[in-house]
Amino acid sequence: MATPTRPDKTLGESLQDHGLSRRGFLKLCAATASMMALPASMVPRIAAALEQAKRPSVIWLSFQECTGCTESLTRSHAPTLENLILDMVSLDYHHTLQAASGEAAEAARLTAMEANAGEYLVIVDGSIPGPDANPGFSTVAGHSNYDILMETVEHAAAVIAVGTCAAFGGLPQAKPNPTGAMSVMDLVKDKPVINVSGCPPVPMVITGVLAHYLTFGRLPELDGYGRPMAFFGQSIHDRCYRRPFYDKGLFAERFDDRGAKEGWCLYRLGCKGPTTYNACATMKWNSGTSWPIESGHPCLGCSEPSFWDAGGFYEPVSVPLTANPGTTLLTAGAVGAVVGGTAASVAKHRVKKANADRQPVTVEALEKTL
Amino acid sequence: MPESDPMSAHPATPNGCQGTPRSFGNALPVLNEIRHALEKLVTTGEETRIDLSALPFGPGDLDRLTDWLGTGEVEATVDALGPTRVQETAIPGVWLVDYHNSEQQRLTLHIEVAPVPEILRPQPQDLADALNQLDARLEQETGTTPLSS
Amino acid sequence: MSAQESTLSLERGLAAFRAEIDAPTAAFFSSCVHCGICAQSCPFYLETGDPKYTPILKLEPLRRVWEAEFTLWGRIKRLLGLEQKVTDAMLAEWEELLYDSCSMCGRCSLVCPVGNDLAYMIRKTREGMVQSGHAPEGLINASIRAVTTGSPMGLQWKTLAVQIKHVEASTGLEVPIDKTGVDYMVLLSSMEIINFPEYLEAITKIFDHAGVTWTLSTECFEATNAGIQIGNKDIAAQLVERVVAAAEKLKVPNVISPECGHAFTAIRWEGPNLIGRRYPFRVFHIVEVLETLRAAGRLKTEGKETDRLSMHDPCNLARKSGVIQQQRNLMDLVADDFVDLKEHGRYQWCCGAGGGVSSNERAEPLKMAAFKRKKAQIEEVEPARMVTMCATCRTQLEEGLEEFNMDIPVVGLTEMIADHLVEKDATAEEEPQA
Amino acid sequence: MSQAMDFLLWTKGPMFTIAMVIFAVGLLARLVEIFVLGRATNYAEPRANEWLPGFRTVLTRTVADPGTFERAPFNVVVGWVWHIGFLMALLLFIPHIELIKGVLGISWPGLANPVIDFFTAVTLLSLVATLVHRMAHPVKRHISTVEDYLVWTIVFLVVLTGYLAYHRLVSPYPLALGMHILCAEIFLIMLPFTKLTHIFTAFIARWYNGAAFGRKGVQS
Repeated sequence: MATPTRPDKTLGESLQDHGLSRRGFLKLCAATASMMALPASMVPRIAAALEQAKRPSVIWLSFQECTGCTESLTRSHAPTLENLILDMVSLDYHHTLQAASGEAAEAARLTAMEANAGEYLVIVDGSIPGPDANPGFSTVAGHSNYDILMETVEHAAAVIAVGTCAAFGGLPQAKPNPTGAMSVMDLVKDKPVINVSGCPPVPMVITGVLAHYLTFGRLPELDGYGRPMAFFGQSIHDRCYRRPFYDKGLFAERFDDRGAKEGWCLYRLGCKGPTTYNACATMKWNSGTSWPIESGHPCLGCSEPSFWDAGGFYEPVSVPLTANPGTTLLTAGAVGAVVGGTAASVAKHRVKKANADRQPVTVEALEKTL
Repeated sequence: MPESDPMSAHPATPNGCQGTPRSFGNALPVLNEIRHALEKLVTTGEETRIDLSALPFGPGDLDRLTDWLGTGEVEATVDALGPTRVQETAIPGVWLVDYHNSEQQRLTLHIEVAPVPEILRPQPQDLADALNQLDARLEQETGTTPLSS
Repeated sequence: MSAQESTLSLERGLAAFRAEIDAPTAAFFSSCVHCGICAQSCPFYLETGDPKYTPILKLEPLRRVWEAEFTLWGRIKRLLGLEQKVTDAMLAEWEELLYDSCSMCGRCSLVCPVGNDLAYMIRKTREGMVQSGHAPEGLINASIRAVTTGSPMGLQWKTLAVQIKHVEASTGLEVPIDKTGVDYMVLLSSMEIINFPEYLEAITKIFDHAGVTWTLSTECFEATNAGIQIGNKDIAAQLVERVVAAAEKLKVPNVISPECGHAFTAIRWEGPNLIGRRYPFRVFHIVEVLETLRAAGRLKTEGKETDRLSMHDPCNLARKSGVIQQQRNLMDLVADDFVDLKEHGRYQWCCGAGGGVSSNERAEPLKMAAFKRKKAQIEEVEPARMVTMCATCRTQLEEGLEEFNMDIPVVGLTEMIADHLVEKDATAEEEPQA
Repeated sequence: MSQAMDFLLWTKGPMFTIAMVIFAVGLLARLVEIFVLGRATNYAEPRANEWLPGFRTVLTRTVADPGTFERAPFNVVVGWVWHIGFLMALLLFIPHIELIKGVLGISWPGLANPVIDFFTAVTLLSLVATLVHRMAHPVKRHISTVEDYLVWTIVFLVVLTGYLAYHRLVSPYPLALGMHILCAEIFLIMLPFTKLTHIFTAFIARWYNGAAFGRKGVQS
């Protein structure tokens, strides 16, 4: 966390200055491609681009969050590489990580904004009490989250919303949303917003997005939710190594049954993989060790909007959210029976009346029709 | 191979409580992809890289794949930004290139289908520099400038 | 009752439709998916190819009343003005569909995949048709004659008395009249009396042979019921009451319905409901009685018909009353070469004349068209003669076969049995107990 | 598109409740409307008890008699195929079983997904065939109403969206699944007010039919 700088050297130059060999650079590019979830065949292009890349200034804002996203990033499974990537950027403000505190810290943010106006990146983690909410719900240095966000974003090149809270409102926004929590894209309409959702996001995805911006100088291709396609283009279900079991109809039904031991599909245990888009299945967690489904637990769907309100974590995707559906059904049935009974009684009465009032057909009456 | 088996799928994973990992059937398609790549290399000379860390492997799938590929004659380590271990498989032209950082954590794992993996080859700019370097050393030894022809 | 009130009207028709709707009707209409299979079982559709004869469509007037007045959804539609109304013009159009092109054979009731009993509903719909003044002239006249003269053909006892004399003369047996305490009261149909007098002679011989005590009633000899055909319970009930009164007067335990399909349905199944009480006697079709006698070994026959015979099951007897095996057992008694039509018994095809079609002169072309189904069935089997046990069917078969120049005589089963009875001699003078 | 997940949650939440309530109210009202009407006392001496023949017809009417099969083989076979396919997909697909378990608390074993997939594809094809048949056959064309086409459409859409969702042919998946659930909900809502009621009333109708014939000694 040095003083904010306006880096003029390209990345290639600066890395050579650090004594990085060409083979080392090639290795860096291979790792970067992997991190960006780009095919290995892209390595030469990445090398060419990285050689010319420039270090951007980054301001990291933390709002209603749990610091899990930052934890995730700093526990990234490739710390050396991580450092390199962080070296590639100039992280000018991150109130959890930076050494400076108090007014000095805030001053660093303002200085960076001024020095790099129109070119700096803003990373946000945590949701924001909206403009109509009580601003006191979350403040930094006496300023509301909303004010800080809007002020910082005004001259930013782009905003990266890291974590489901920043991307979609997350836990703070779960019903009944007491703080009026909103996501970054709810509030920032005039700047490009990239959502890196997840609770927390896969660390490599956070760095991957940075690397992409760094490498190509522009934002990656995004999905309907503003998430980079490279990481969120496919659902957990589609990339899940247990998918063949789903296709074969082999399911674990309890956490201790044969299916669970055999590593069968966790759909019936509530896996939200089918509706969840994230890179866990390939990027994995904890230095590539494993990921939730590999360790036998269904996907919670943490990278999707409203995941806290999307039904029980152990209810299958197909189960409706209606509470006590059986009771609702019975009650509605009973109401129906009463309604039908009433209607039918009226009808039945009409039948009886028709029978009682019925005039017998006589020969005379028949003769009249001839 | 040493304790930190570079070709093992999950160097950091202790053996699962179930013992032997099962195959989840995701390795076979990769083998087919390698076959295609090899065919391309033989017929057109085009090289291919496959990023294994981007594939949805289940526990055991990678081990199965490396078992299938076997071990060839060449093994090399490149020491740049941490060790990169290059292992020829039993199939000539198919290489496993395992990129690690200085803390022995894998950055990524590639299969390269090429006569020689790119990371083993000197880079063109380095070659250009090499001549100068050698000249400098010769000059130092003999005090004369070598004839350039 | 004023003259105004006694006039049949749309309003009375709608009230009658309303009065006919019950749980089965509601279940049936609720279940129809418009699959069109019923058409595949209707000779009137199959032989004309006109989709308007699709059975379920014939019930549209009743269905509309049901939907508008007996379903929640229908009531909502009604409030929104989306109700499909039943009008006089509509009923006039439907008269042909409900009478001319439906013999109430009930075949559709047997094939409908969702289980709709369409014939049951046709019967109900006709109630509304009569009350609204949309019944065919032929059936109205038959009904008036039946009520006023006791016979739909206007036949009177004196005509029957002449027949009885003939029978007594040719058989040398007595035809019992108004005897009390006998086992059976025998009913006849006017059509039999006129067209097939052999029937009376046959039962006289058979009952004498088997030692059955029986009687005719001068108060009521007519079994047929025009009220059932036209579809009016008032007239039908009046006619049934006459039978019940005669049987009660003669204190008979059993009443025999003649070789006539609808008469059996009328007196056996509808009668008690028309008069609203159980009978103090039981009702049998003559074929049932003959089969009981045969099973008890009381029919001694000799010789068998040797030509190829096939049989037409009357709808009312077979499909609608479950008398199927009985006639086959009787055939085996007297026929060597009996072969069934391909679809017979409960899946038999109607001759085309039932349900009042034969009394409805206007329906003649449709009646003949529908017969083509039967004709095709007969051609498949190529019998020398056809056997049946319903005078209406028999007349229709005779007319139809003649129309298509097919030389296949039609005989009544009862007569055929009578022809093969062992001549009564001295040794047969055992104890003829009932 | 960006609202796919919200849409899915809406179909799984409030919309499901609405559909379920309308379905239950409508269906029960419908059934009660039928049963309350009752039947008149039958005084005619029966040949047999009506209960057993009634239940027998409930089962036997599922299979067409040979003559009908001969005259309308297409109707019979295609009708059978799509009904079976639809029921298999509805009742034996694991996610559906989970749904039923979630709502009613009862469950049963399901079939492997590829089997369901096959039957779903067959169902789709036969549904198209029924539509063509409905428009081409003179009787069916003549008796068809707007309701028939409406009901066909919703049934087809339910199966089609299910097929698309299973094969993840619509992206994003929450949108595909949401469309499928919504179609199923429209199906549920329409059920009590259209001929779809036959899903329940056909068994009642068959029983009445079998009982009426059975009482007269005929197994209908």
